[in-house]
Amino acid sequence: MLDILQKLGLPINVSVHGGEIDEVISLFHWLMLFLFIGWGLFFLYTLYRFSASRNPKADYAGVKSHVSSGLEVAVALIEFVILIGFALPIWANRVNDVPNKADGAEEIRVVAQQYAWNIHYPGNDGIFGARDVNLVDEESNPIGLDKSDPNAADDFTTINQLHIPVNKQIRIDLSSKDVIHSFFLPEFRVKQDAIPGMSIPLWFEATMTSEDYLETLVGSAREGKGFEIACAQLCGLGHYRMQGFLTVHSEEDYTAWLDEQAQLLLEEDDEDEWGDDDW
Amino acid sequence: MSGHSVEDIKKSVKIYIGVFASLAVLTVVTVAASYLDLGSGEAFFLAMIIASVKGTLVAGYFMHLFTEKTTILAVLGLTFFFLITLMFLPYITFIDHPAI
Amino acid sequence: MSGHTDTHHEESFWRKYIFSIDHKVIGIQYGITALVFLLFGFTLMMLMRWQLAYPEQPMPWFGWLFGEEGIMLPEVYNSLGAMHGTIMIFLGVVPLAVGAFGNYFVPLQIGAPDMAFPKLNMSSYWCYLAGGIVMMFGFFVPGGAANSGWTSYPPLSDIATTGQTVWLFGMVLLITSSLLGSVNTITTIVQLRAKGLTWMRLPFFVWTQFITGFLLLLAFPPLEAAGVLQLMDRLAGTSFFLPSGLVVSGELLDVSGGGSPLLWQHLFWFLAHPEVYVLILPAMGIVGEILANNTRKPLWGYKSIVYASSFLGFMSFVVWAHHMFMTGMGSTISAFFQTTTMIISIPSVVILTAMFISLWGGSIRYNTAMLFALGFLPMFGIGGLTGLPLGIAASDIHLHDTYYVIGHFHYVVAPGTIFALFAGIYYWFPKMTGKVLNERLGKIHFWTSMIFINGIFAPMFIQGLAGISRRLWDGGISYAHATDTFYLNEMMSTSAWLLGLAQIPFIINLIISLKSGEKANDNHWEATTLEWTDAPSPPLPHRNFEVIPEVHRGPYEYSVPGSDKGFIPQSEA
Amino acid sequence: MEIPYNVEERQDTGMYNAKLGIWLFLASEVMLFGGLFSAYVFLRMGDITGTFASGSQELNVPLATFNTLVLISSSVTMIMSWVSLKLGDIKKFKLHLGSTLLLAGVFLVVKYFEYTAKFHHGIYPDTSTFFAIYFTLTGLHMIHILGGMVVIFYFLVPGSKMMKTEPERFTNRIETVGLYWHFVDLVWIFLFPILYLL
Ligand code: HEA
Ligand code: HEA
Ligand code: CUA
Ligand SMILES: [Cu+2]
Repeated sequence: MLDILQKLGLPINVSVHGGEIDEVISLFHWLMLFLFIGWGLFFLYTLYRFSASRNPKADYAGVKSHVSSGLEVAVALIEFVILIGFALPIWANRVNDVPNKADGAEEIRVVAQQYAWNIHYPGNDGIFGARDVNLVDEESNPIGLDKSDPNAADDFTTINQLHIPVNKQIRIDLSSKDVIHSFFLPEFRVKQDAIPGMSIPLWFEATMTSEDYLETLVGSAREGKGFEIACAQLCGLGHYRMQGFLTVHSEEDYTAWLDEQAQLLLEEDDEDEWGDDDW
Repeated sequence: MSGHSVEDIKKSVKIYIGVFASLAVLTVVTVAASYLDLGSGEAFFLAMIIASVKGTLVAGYFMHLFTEKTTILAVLGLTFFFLITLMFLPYITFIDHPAI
Repeated sequence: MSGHTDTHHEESFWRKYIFSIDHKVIGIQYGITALVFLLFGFTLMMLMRWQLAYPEQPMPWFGWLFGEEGIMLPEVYNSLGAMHGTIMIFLGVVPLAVGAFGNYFVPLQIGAPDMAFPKLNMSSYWCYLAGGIVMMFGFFVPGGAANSGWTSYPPLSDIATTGQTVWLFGMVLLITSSLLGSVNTITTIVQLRAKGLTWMRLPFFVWTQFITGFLLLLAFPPLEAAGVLQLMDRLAGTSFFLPSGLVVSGELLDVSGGGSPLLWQHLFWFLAHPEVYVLILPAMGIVGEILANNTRKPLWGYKSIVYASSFLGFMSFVVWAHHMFMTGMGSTISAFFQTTTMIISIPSVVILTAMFISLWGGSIRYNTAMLFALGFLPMFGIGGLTGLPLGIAASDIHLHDTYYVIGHFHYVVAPGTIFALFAGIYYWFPKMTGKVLNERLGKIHFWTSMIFINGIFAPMFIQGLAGISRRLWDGGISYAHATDTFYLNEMMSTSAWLLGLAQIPFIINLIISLKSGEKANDNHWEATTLEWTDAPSPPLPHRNFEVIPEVHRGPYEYSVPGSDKGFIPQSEA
Repeated sequence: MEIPYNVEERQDTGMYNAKLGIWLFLASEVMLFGGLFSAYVFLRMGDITGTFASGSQELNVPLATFNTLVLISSSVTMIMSWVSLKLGDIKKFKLHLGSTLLLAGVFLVVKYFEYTAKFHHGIYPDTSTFFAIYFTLTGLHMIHILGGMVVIFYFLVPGSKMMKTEPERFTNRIETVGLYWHFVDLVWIFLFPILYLL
């Protein structure tokens, strides 16, 4: 079934937990297909067999057996087996077992806003600096990072560019500045609404770097187009273009990227000082 | 109306006056209770219990629910069930959030 | 009840057709208004589908209406989308299913001279019309009509343009109308059933209207409350749905804060989930009537479908948060809602199963009404089955807010409910007008609609699996994950326009049959229920029957062994 | 044609139409206020800054207690007016119904003073979520009172003709109006503690 669904359009899965989700989707589609074909055949047969011309006199009692009750019970049982055996544990794992730094997960914050994803990295110290809504400046400080907080000194933010290491648990704390958005990574089977006033954690682990993924696309229509962050919740007129990009690095590349960002931050600060002097 | 005879009605007038007196007393009790030094949870339950007693008196006697037809009671029972769901399920959903 | 033929003085045109208190006239008023709104809601979608098929290409002919250079602006797209949803549900399907069919046929099927409260009935229609007009007014205010989706999630809707306020006022009127209507329907069914018409002898259609009445009565008020709260937010500056510290386009929002966006979602879905069963139950009722009539045999398992429908109605109040799995729901409460969602699918399976089994042993007449009713079954089946993976939080992670959801519910509402409503129109038109709809045009209407409607909605599952989000102005063309399936949009849009064309035979049919159609006799389909057996076509104004009938048996006594006529009317002693 | 069971009760259900009708309507009203109460619970429990507790301190408990008693009394006069009608005592009926109307008026006047006092102190619905819900709930309740007053006035003056022409139907109508009125009272019984006392 998974093959069929993937032929139909389901993207391949590149996260550790995604397989379980695909399994539930497949199981349900088996059930659906089975019921649809079963009843469909019965339906077509009755339409043919019991048309007025073939069966001029209807039978008052009709079907007397109660096989159908058995069928109904069976459907209910299958649903509950999937529910209890798969669905509930998976969901519990999604929302209850969120790892943090102590568990070795990479912590990142994502702050959604109308038509962009602000990605907030804690920097070398691994601690997120304080934020204050009064400091928000769309140009220079979109998430209102409080630079006077020592923990904020090495924090850096990017817009629409999420970088993560492969084979490592990623924990993202998701929030929003204005309206509800929804953080969607189709290939990772990750989706979570970003709700203003709340910070909601989500987590996943990539099994493939962007590079490897791009390789699998060679020759397909999607060639050259890597992972993206989609917004799944209507958030205004720019909802359609609230597109972010996700790059999965190997461990080394990721460290290199982090260093590069730290370097950039230093240069920026320098520039600022220069600017101040000039003034 | 349901076939009250004149005597019945006269008797029920007495009940109405009694209910009125109880309601008045309970109102005073509620207010007094609010000055007690209770935790917010206890205060809430106490206030709700008194209000429910008052509500029951009004609904039961003034609105004749104690002697009403089962159809109406069934409708109200259903409504009450949904009311409880509406009041508390959103709240339970809210506290069951993994993150706040 | 009195045998007098003429107790009525001549009424003025206004009393008779405009401010009438006759349930039949009100039913027809509802019907016409709702059909016009349906057509309008569909037209909005046909316009939007241009943008989806050919993003950012100027639209021929009408383009200038929607933006410079004939390209529809994103805010216009959002407006049309929100209005399409609102119009289809609240101004189209519900008024047609409940206001028109319910109003017209419930009293007739239970042998009542009218609804229990005729004046209330009239005010319910006028509230509905007023609500509709207010909604339409939204298109003309600055910023256009409401553009936050039919779900109107705050904070977006709180900070949206004036159209949202108009939408809320419109909704308050529509809700009032529904409440008046449902009080009336329920009272009518409880109080005015003819002698001998016990609960288990009620036609299934009446049952579905009865349950629907309760859903409307008890689920709508919380949305009215929510609407009032949102109006307060928008007009009085409160922050019921706004938390503190919002920064909108760089500006700190100047409100007291302390509210919660999720509160709206709870109150909204508390209505909107039962609402979807409001859309489907009357449809099932209509299909049940037509199946029994055209298979010439009783509905199989009548009691079980009545119980199943009642259970469905009851359960529909406790599943609402399956629309909110992605709002950060904990494991305990999501387990509850997933379980109730799975439970609620069972009565639908029971009902559908009973309907399929009803076909067995029948002597099926393939008239247009029956074709639409038969079409309903697998279409609802597809829609219902695809609801299952959505009801499981784990699979909903991937499918939530994608076109899979759009596909799921359109299968239930469009080829589902709309087909059932078409079936109802073909079935009852002779009773309402005394004229029969043309079968040939009807069959053209059915087959073309059937083909094109699948052409629109089936590909949506594919796009949804691919992960294409809904409510995207450009149909998702810029997303990498849409690369492989975007091309389907063109075919879907073409199907939508062809579906529009396919409605022309229907409209023509309505007009010409009304004018010069074949005359219908009183019991055109040889049915057993009271509206056919005891009322003339069309029924008598202001009292429906010559004599209020008395009922002696169940609703579908077709092909009873030993009776030579082939069917026994409910009222036959 | 006359609609059956408008006046007399239907045998198997034991009700006349309007009786069931008004109860159904009240059921929907329960859900309407239920939605708002639900909002109250939801917001109050999520209220970290304590605006609910501090807000209710600002309200005038003695006035509200007085108003509670006024509404309870109006419920009693309402039921007494129906009783009088059943006993055929038209004079008393008018007296009682008139008092109900009067008491409702007193309620509104007191409420008016409460509102203006708040406005004077610069307290408006947008002051905090507590006052938002306070004004919304009491405002909606007042609209219900006003609606009830219109109907009561109607039966007191222009509608009372029916008393002579169709006495039984008139009694039914007063009963249904009474049910509505007691419901409004009932809502207040819950509003009072949750807004003023907690
Ligand atoms: C008439 C309307 C209608 C009906 C009847 C249903 C029925 C169901 N719906 Fe649907 N739903 C909607 C209208 C409807 N829905 C709408 C409008 C939305 C979107 C709102 C929005 O976000 O804008 C929605 C969204 C929606 C969601 C949220 C998705 C999301 O946003 O992520 C979910 C999740 O649980 C869901 C579940 C279900 C389920 C389990 C049923 C079940 O009741 C279905 C049970 C039926 C069956 C199980 C079929 C049984 C049939 C057979 C056994 C026979 C098969 C035979 C053949 C095919 C031949 N629906
Ligand atoms: C009852 C509900 C209903 C119905 C029937 C329909 C019917 C249709 N819908 Fe709609 N739709 C919604 C409810 C409905 N929809 C909702 C709630 C949304 C979500 C909105 C949101 O995002 O907020 C939505 C969204 C929606 C989208 C997604 C938009 C987006 O996410 O960006 C699309 C896309 O194709 C679509 C298409 C269609 C089409 C092609 C039909 C066709 O099937 C229409 C077919 C209609 C007819 C066949 C009626 C014909 C009428 C007549 C023939 C009348 C004759 C008239 C006279 C005689 C006077 N709908
Ligand atoms: Cu952000 Cu849609
Ligand atoms: Cu639902």
